[in-house]
Amino acid sequence: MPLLEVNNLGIDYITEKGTLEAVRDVSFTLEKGKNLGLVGESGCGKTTVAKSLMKLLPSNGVISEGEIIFKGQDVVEMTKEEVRQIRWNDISMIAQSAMNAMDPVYKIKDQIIEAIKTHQPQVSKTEAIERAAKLFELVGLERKRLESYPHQLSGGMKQRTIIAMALALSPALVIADEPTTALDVVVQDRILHQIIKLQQEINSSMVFITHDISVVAETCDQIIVMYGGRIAEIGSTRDFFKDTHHPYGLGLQNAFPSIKEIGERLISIPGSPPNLINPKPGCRFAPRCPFVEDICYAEMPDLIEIKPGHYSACHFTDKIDQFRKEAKLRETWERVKERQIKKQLTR
Amino acid sequence: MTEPVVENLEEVKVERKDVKGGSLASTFKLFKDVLKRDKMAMFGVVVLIFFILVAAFAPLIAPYDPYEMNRTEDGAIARLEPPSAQHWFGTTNLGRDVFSQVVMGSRIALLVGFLAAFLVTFIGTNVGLIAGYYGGAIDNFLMRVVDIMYALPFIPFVIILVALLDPSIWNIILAISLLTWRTVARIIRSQVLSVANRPFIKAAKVAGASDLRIMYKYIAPNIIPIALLEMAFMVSWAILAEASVSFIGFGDPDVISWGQILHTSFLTGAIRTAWWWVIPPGVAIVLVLVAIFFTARAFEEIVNPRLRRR
Amino acid sequence: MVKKRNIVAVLLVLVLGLIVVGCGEDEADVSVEGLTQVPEVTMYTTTAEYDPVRYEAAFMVAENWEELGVEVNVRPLEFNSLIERVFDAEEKDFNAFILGWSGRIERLDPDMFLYSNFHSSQDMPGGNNAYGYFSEEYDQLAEAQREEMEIEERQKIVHELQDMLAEDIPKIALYYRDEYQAYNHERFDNFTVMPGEGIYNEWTPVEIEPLTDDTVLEIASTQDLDTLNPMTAQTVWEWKLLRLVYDKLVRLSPDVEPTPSAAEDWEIVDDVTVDVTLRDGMDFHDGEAVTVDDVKFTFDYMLEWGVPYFDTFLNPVDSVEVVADNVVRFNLVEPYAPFITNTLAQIPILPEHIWSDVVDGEEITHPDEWDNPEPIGSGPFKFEYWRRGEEIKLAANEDHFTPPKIDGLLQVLYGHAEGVLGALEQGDADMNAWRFEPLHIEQVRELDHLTLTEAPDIGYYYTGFNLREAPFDNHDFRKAMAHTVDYDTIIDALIHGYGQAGGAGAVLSPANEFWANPDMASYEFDLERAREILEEAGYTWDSTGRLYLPEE
Amino acid sequence: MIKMVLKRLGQTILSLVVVATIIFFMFRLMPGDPTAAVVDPSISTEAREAMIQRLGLDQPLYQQYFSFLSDAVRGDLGRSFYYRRPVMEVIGDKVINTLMLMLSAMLIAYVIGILVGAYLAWKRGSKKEATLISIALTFRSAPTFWVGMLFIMFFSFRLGWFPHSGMRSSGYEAANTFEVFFSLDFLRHLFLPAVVAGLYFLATPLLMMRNTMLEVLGEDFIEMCHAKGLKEKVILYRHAARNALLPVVTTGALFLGQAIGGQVLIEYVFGWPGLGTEIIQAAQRHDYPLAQASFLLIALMVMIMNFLADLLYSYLDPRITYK
Repeated sequence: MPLLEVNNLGIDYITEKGTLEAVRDVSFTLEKGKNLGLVGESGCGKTTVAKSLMKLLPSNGVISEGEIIFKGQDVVEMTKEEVRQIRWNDISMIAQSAMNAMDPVYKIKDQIIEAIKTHQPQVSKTEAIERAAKLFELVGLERKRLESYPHQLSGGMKQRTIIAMALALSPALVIADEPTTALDVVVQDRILHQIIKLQQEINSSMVFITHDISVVAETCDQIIVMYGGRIAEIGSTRDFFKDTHHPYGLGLQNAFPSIKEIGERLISIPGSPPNLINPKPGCRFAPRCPFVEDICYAEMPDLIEIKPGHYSACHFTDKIDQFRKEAKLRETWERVKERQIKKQLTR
Repeated sequence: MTEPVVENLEEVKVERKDVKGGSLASTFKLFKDVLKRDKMAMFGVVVLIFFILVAAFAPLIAPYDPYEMNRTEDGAIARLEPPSAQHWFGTTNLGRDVFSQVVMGSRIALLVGFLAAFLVTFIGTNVGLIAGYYGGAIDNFLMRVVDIMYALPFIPFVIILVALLDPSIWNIILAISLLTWRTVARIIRSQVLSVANRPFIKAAKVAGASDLRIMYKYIAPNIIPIALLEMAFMVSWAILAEASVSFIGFGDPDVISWGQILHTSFLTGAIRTAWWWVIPPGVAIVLVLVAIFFTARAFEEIVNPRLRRR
Repeated sequence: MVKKRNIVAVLLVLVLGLIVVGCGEDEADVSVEGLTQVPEVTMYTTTAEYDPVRYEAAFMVAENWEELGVEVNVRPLEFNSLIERVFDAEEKDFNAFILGWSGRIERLDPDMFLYSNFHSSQDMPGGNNAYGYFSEEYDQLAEAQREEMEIEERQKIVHELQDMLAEDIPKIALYYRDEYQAYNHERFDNFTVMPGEGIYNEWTPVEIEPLTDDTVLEIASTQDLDTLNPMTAQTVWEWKLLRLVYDKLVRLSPDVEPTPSAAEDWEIVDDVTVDVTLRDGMDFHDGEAVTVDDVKFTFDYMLEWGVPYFDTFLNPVDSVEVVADNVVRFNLVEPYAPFITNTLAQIPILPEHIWSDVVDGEEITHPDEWDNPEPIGSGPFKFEYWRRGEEIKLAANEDHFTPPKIDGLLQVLYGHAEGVLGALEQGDADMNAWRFEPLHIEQVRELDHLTLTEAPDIGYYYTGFNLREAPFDNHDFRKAMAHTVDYDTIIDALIHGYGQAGGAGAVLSPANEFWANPDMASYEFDLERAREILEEAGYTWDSTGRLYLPEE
Repeated sequence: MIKMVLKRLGQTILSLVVVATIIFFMFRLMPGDPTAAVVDPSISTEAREAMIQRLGLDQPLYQQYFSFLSDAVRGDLGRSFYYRRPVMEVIGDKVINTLMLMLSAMLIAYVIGILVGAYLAWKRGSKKEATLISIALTFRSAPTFWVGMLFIMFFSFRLGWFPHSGMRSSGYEAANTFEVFFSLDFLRHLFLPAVVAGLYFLATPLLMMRNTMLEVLGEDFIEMCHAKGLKEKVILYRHAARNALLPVVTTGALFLGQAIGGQVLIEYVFGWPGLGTEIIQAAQRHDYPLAQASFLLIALMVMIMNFLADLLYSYLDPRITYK
């Protein structure tokens, strides 16, 4: 059975202005040792889904429906104590802002030991230090760095420390929440490869959260593209890059240059992510989709199977080849912008 | 000395860089809707207005002359009578009406409170403005002076000052203003620092505006709300200070203040027998201070959104 | 938006303007042209902590003076600085003050209140004539009364002196206050009550018997001693204890008869010589024998260095000589009727072997700068320790000729009268050192383990004037002020009826029947009469009611 | 670290000198006779002349100032008028009494304040939070002396549990200072004033702690702690409270300068023979040398406490290295 199986997961945030439907009908499975990429613009619910796996939602976040079967157990039904036990032991997280992900007043060594001894109290202090030291070598940090305080490390070093800590208990699943966004490109590349190497070392599976599809291309087997809290497209990395069947997918690939189109101005998707407080019916991407028809505003598209393992939530997956050609042209997206402005004026 | 993040009781509020100033009118509009939402603030404002009215019309409200030695029907001095119809808060050991004394006492409390607070805020704001705007040597010097001020313990300093200058209300106000501007100066300074390097200030400087114009025309309005907030806290501090100084016998003998009432009641042993002579003045002080505090806190939520109810 | 702000600004300016105009100078008042205002009167009084009655009395009197148009600044002062400002300071910077003379038994003799208070020689710093009262006629009569050995004759002079004071009014007695005290009869018995001193007199500590195995008498007091040095002690607080540590030749018995103490006997050889035979076998607390040389040394030493507080009783002494190994002779300058009761009963016997080298031993310029940390006397009690601001302990001197029955005496200080009552109520203290506040008397009545004692007051509470400068230098002004004391309200409100009204110029309490002059001139409380006197004397008022001095 | 300590020590000494200077001139520039501030006006004229000579009060002011400072360093702050003894002899042992009361009060305030503050931040929005905060606030707004009077009224006179004034029952026998301060009798006397002072100080650390806790709980490393699967209590106290402690300590010290005022009042109400009572009586007696010395000692105590708080702060927060 798969390591992780999520079935029509729904998550809401209760805010002063009303309930925000952050995530709706998200289902996917993740095999042991495999990597899954969760891609989408900020506010599309990817981080919310990732955090819900460990029930790390903020106080006003609530899992309204669905189930998360992890190693055969539904995390949603778990008690606080059961969830606490699987955290870091079975699922660990590499936070995006490594800058202050560590307690400033304790040494790095103590914070790693704390993680280890919380779940494996029988491990002695010296043994835990040895394991931390070994992890530091894996991530390319000198042993004496264990003695320093978080503020004495550079950004890259902190990120590697977090990675080391995340792997301290060789968890079955590691969630990497935009692990390299805060770093510069050069360091970014090295850190990514290190994460993948280490992941294979301890044979854990990985959920990669990013808005940068090029990162996912190199690291993940399967991709989920999310938009407006729903799955827009799900499929293997190859399927997505070679044969995306969703207008949003096409738009995304325009926004990220490949070697071939050097020098041309990038074509971006006009408009901004939808407001998820009592959202309008129909496809969430409709207002920004160049190939929108009336039905798109009326009905919410289901996930249509393109081929085994590759699904896309669009009424017109059959016209995808025509869409693919038009999506390359700048005018297609200009038309979307004019439409949006006209819509704004009439209101 | 590290720059502490917050100040004394006022440290209940946490000053942050991203505080927005905003003109006076908009601040008060915001203040009104905070009141609607925050029950405590509403209570604070109501009690505060009540006391201001009592102080304003004290002579009309007080049924008796506070010094008059009232007598019972059979002509004896109405000594230490418990609260009754004629004397709502009972009488003192000399037959004086406690209720009238407490009512008259409200005048001094609010007078000292507002006057001292105004003086303190005036000095503090200006020092803060100058230190924050000019920076460099001036700022350093002023802040060192403020550090020294913090080394002077307040009540002992007031005791010495009043002992030297003989007790009178004006000496107490002088003593309070001499010492407590330090808190206001520090808060205003950090606020000015955050406002001073905003683009529109740089633009004014480039446009050739004089320092004074920039300080008082551009920066000042932005810090008025914070200054008013500080003034609120200073009012409660001044009232507490006056009551304390009068309680230890350094109050102005020919004036009635809550501290004086408690001073006399303490000396004549009222705490054994005449609870009605001890409780009301204390409750009055607490009510005013708590009222000011809640009003100021509500006001603060506009001025310092960081603390808005999360 | 902008308009609203301007309106507010204009309004503010208007309001400020009004205030400024309001308190401007009013137009010149024709009737007082060229006259000077009566200068502002500074009146010192005790703090409320020390004596709430005198504190309130000051404000009551001041209120009446202000009604007559006199500006009064009432300044409460801590007791010791008040004593220093009134008696010790060279320039007297007050116009009036409120103090009291405690009724010590020796003061039944009128010499203290008549001579030491008003004789012009007593005007030096530390002297009791703080008023600056100088009258040739009064001085002669005052000297005559102290020399008049014939009792009826002396009484006539004493009455005449009181009439003069009632006429000149250098001071006004406000009230006499009965001495209410209490003791715990379950723990000690056989207390003596003496007029003026109540139960805290020289005899009580010596005569009381302990009823329980706790044999230390604990006294609760509100005022600490100022010093242990008998040469500088000048208030009742020091003497109530020092007279137990230092013995005196004579002590006054409860019914005011001089009884032998350190002196076995005395013989009045003639008007100006008195021979005193010293009791033998007496030792100081450090074991040294008490000899006639100590007695002679004490008087010579005090006469040489001068002790303002005893000056009145010492200046009649011309010389002291040892005439036999246990007899010492006092030669007086002129006959001094109360010599036995005033001088011999008050001057403490100092150990010569200690005091003789005090000045150079302690490199001080005057003996009164020595704080005498371990006082050595020959009295019934020995000094044990003094924790300043907390308590003072004396131990019984077994080999004294009248050894006390208790083992020791502990006087404990409480912050205020409230603390004293609390201590008595909870059984911490066995008696109070000073009289009760009127309020507490009723409460003590209900406590069944305490016995309330009452004694008439020989002293008095008064407001004294400074006759050296305006406005009290003017006799008419003082005559008018004599009508401004509302005696009834003071007695009724302030001391709850536990006392009697005073009188302008009165110095001897009615309790002192023999010497007090029953038909002195009396001035009843009448502000209108006071206004008439001022008017007749040429004083005028301006439109606001402020009083102006008559033309020179 | 030592460099930092020396630097802070230097600053403390500097402030002390400046405060001493302020006080020196305050007394000398007062209206009336300047020597009255040093020599007792009531002693006889020749004695006064001799004393003025001996103390060099006829010299120019700056010379007097320097001799004042050099004497002060040697602990000689002049003679008290009232006690006629060197001032340090009079109030030397009073410092301990004040310290004992203040430290126990601060202990009560900070222990309760921090624990309850942390708890409140954790239980945000609950009804308990509102009531606890308003209680702390009322105690902060209530004048200490009034609360003291109420406590005496109730606990001492009505219930008779505690003595109403003084530091020890009279006539105590104490072999050494240790026995004086740690006898049951002393603790019974200490209890009420310490609790009243504690309640007065309570609001500051409590509200401070709650606010900084709210901020800290929003930090990323707290979410990380949750992710690491640490127990609630561990996160609350070992991580959140530990970080929130830092500003509480600093402002605690700063707040001390004002809190000591409350302390002076409590000593007056409870008749506690400390510096507070001494300075009040000295001022009432116009005993200027004693008032001046008591003030300087109080100021010195405040500065030492500030200095210790800074040390504590740098110990608590490794980021502070005072480069």
